[in-house]
Amino acid sequence: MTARLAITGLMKRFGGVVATDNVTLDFAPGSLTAIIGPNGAGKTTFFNLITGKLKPDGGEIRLDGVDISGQTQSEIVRRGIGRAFQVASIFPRFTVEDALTAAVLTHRQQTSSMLRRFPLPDAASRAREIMALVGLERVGKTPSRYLSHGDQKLLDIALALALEPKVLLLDEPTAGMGPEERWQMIERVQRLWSEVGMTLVFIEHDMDIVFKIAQTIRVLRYGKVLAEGTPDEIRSNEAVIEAYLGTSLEEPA
Amino acid sequence: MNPEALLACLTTPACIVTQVSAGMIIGMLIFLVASGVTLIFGVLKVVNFTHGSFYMLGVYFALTAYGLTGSYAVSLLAGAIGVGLFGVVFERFFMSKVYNADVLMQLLVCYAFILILDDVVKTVWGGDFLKMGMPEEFALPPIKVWDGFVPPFYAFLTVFAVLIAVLVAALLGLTRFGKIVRAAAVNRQMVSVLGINTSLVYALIFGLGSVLAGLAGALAAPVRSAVPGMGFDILIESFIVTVIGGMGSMGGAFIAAIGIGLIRSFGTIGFPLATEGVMFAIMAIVLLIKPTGLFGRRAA
Amino acid sequence: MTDNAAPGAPQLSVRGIDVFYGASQILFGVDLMVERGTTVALLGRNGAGKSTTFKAIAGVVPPRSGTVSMNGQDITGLAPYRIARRGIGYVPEDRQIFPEHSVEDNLTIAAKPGLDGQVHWTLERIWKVFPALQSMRTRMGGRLSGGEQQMLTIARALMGNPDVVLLDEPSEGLAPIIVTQIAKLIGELRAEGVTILLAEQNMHFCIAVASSVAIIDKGQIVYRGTVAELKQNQEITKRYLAV
Amino acid sequence: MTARLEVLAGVVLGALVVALTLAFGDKALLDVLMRLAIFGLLALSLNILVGYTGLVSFGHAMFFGLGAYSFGLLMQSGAVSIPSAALITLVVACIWGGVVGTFCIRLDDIYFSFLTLAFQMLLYSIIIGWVSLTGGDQGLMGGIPRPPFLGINLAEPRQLFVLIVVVFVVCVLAIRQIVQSPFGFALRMIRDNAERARFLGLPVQRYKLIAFVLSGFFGSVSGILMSLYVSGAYPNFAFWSMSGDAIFMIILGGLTVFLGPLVGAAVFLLLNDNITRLTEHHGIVMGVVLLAIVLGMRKGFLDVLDEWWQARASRAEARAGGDRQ
Repeated sequence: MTARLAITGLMKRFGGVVATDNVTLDFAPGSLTAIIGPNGAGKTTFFNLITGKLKPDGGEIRLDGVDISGQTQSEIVRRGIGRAFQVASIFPRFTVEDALTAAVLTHRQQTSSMLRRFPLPDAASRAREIMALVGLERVGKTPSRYLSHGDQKLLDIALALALEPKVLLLDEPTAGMGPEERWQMIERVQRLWSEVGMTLVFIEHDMDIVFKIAQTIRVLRYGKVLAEGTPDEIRSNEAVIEAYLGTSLEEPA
Repeated sequence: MNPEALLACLTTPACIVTQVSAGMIIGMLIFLVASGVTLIFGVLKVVNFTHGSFYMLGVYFALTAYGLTGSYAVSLLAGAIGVGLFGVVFERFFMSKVYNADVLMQLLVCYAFILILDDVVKTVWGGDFLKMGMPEEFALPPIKVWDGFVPPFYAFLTVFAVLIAVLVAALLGLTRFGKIVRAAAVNRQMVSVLGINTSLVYALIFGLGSVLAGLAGALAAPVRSAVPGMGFDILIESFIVTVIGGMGSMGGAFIAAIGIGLIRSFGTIGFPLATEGVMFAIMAIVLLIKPTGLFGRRAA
Repeated sequence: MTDNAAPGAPQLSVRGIDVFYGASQILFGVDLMVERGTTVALLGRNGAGKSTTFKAIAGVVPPRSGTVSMNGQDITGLAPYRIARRGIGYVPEDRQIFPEHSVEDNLTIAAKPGLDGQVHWTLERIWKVFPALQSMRTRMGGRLSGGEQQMLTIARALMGNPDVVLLDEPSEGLAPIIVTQIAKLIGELRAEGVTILLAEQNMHFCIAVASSVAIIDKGQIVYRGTVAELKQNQEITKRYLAV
Repeated sequence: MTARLEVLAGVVLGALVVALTLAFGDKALLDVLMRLAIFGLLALSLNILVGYTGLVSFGHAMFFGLGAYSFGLLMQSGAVSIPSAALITLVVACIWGGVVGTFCIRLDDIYFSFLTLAFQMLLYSIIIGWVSLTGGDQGLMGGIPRPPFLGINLAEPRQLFVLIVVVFVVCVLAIRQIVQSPFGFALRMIRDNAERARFLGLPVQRYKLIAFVLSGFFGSVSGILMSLYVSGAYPNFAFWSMSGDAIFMIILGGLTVFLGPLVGAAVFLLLNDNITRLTEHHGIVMGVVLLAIVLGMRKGFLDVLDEWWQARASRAEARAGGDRQ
């Protein structure tokens, strides 16, 4: 089986610091993968490289066999890599429905019309489908800035879905949520993944969530791939445990 | 257009001296105002659109002080300190309320003050042109340079402005206060966490920027007529200078101001109708090639 | 400040603080006590709320409810500079060196007397404790290595002669040998009588330098104890710190 | 459907105003309504940038002045009819908008404001400086000829009034259509979060430029109407204070509601006329009013109403939505 997203030898340096160090990872079509690692492991940088926000210094990023490294963000988006952000990036004064309709129109390149009326019916119905998919119908007419934090993050994901991505990258989907909200969020994400059948990659700190839903886990540390495997394999991996607990030091004299 | 006249001037030492000295005072006045704009912008990240009005206040304060005391030194102080205090009050009670609001609100607060200050000046000093005349201290024979003559006041103004520039540069570059200011410009929060009252730093910087505008006004008083609304032209010119030099860059403002001053001065001979156009053209070219200005850093 | 009087009432106490970023709640009723002269470690994985706790104490992100007090005085919600003047020195996780200031300028900007009006930390004393910094006193902050920057940030906090230093993840992203150095340094500071609240992911680092620990997970304190107790408790470390 | 209703409502309302005014109104009312239409259109056109795209232009009067001068000069040349002069003027305004806009949209926030202001002052200085063409600070002298065309004689005040109202209604409907179109919503996306819009694949810079040109286009229409109304063109049309007034109108009425700027223009003209009559301290009073709005309400009248309405609506929805599980 060929990989949907195949990353080979990816490199990124900031000044003297190597933030992404020869990362090689494959993501199979329809897989659900968690990326974990201690702070400064280079997880968000890794996403920024895939989505074209940062230009890699070396290596390849292949989506369905086509190398997309070095392309602009909008080209990469159009090719089918969507992304939701760590801090929800939304349109504060749009209602949920309008925001999604506008996103669908943008994706379909139908925003240039000045003669027709917003919302165009088929875009609006697509927007409602997406709302139903992520469970935002109940707040469809609410301006985004009045949404709860969790719903804002859902909307951010929904905006990414409007682009009909083959691969969806979620950067800490549960960041800043209370315990219950987290599980609601993660259930939605999981349902979304199973219903749409896309390739989902998420960064997450909450280990309970990671081990509960991820099929495979990739551990980054200092910009390198430290380990990859099933939850069980990762749980018993000494190197990973050490990465989290830190190396022993000599007792200071 | 009169390229022959310009060529003729450029080949006559006397004309060069006259035009350069005239250009230098234009440039130095613009620089003093622009340096205030750029200093405030560099640290506080707001553009003080009222800075031209501050310059105007400086002119009027100086006029009044001169009328009362007959001393030009006192009127310089009155312009600088009066406007400086006004600037601090303006920053504390008005501008600081809209630091976190969007640009529109900042713009409107400034616009309101432009309206108010022009009207206040008209009420207090009247709407007619007022002149200070050349202070007695400078009623001296012109200085002969090369083949031309430079009015002593022009020489004083230029030297004085350069001195101020050096002093401000030293204050910002060498003193602990200056180091704190530069640190606050980069990372206000960290400076605050170190126990420094950054609101006070902001007020002081706004005050210093205002002092520079007031000083420019007081320096201009002997060579410019005072009239309500006079601040606007210099606001635009100082903006052009800040854009060309790079927002936040004092050195850039200094060089660009001299350039603009010389263009205006020589332009009145060679292309009197197009001097403004040339200024804007230069600004447009600079923006096209380097949007952050000649010496500007990348905007955050 | 250097008197080794018996630890009595907590010098820094945090009671039940809730902290929000916009609409999202990060901390849920966090309590912490730091007694004079001790080193307390706040352990937790990333995203657990360690940095937010520190920011709340330092006044950068004021808590929505709960109190922070220092030497018995309520400092909740004060401006950061006022909190600093009450004796709190903050070493942020991302260090926040002034990149275009020299090492020495980074330090002199921060100089202020302590609560007792005395200057315990002079440049000379800093140079003695951090000889590496002295040798690069004119170098720009932005051109230091990660470990050097970490040293500089700690030194910068000391220049304000604080009663309590908040050290946010001093070992993060540093090579093991540097981490050992930093641990040694913290030991020295402790010997000098500096009270330290330390945030860490690195359990071994904490064990090496701290006397007591609190573990934070998902914005709540889930464990409290001495270092010795923590060493015994494999289950807790596995659950809240490892994978 | 709703679009047609709006057109119908606009036409009916316009016709009603015209009929009633012509039937009962005196010249003073005619004047007030014509000024309201002209300044209302100026403010509405600026709001395409300020309210919908989030670009605070402080140089919008450049289009007002450009429209008035270009149209006035063409008419004074005697070579063209009113419609062709208007057409040529609008082409000129679009070219100017395209060129100036290309520079301005490269910059964000306050830089954008300042640069638009600077370009406006360039135009102003050309008007003041090029005395032989523009009459300098005296303005276009000798009036603007208004030869009849298509049976319309604009020298007749009532016919001029009808024309101004008709053009105003057409422009308002056009602007309304633009801001309600997919394009208009793309502009709102840029206003709300340009970075995210770009990430969704929107060519943000191109859209900003188009918005800039459109705003300039309608701004110069109001300039043309102004020169017809006063039969002249004056440098203050292109002066910064005119831009300031237009922004003032927007903020008075509110920038998030479509007709806010029009309401603002009405309030502004009312304030302006009465203050001028009552006191010499026009600037002080206007400045204080502005400060009170900015520092007190922090938004316009209609914005306050709109926010209240939206908040109410979403509370109602939250109640109706009941349990969020």
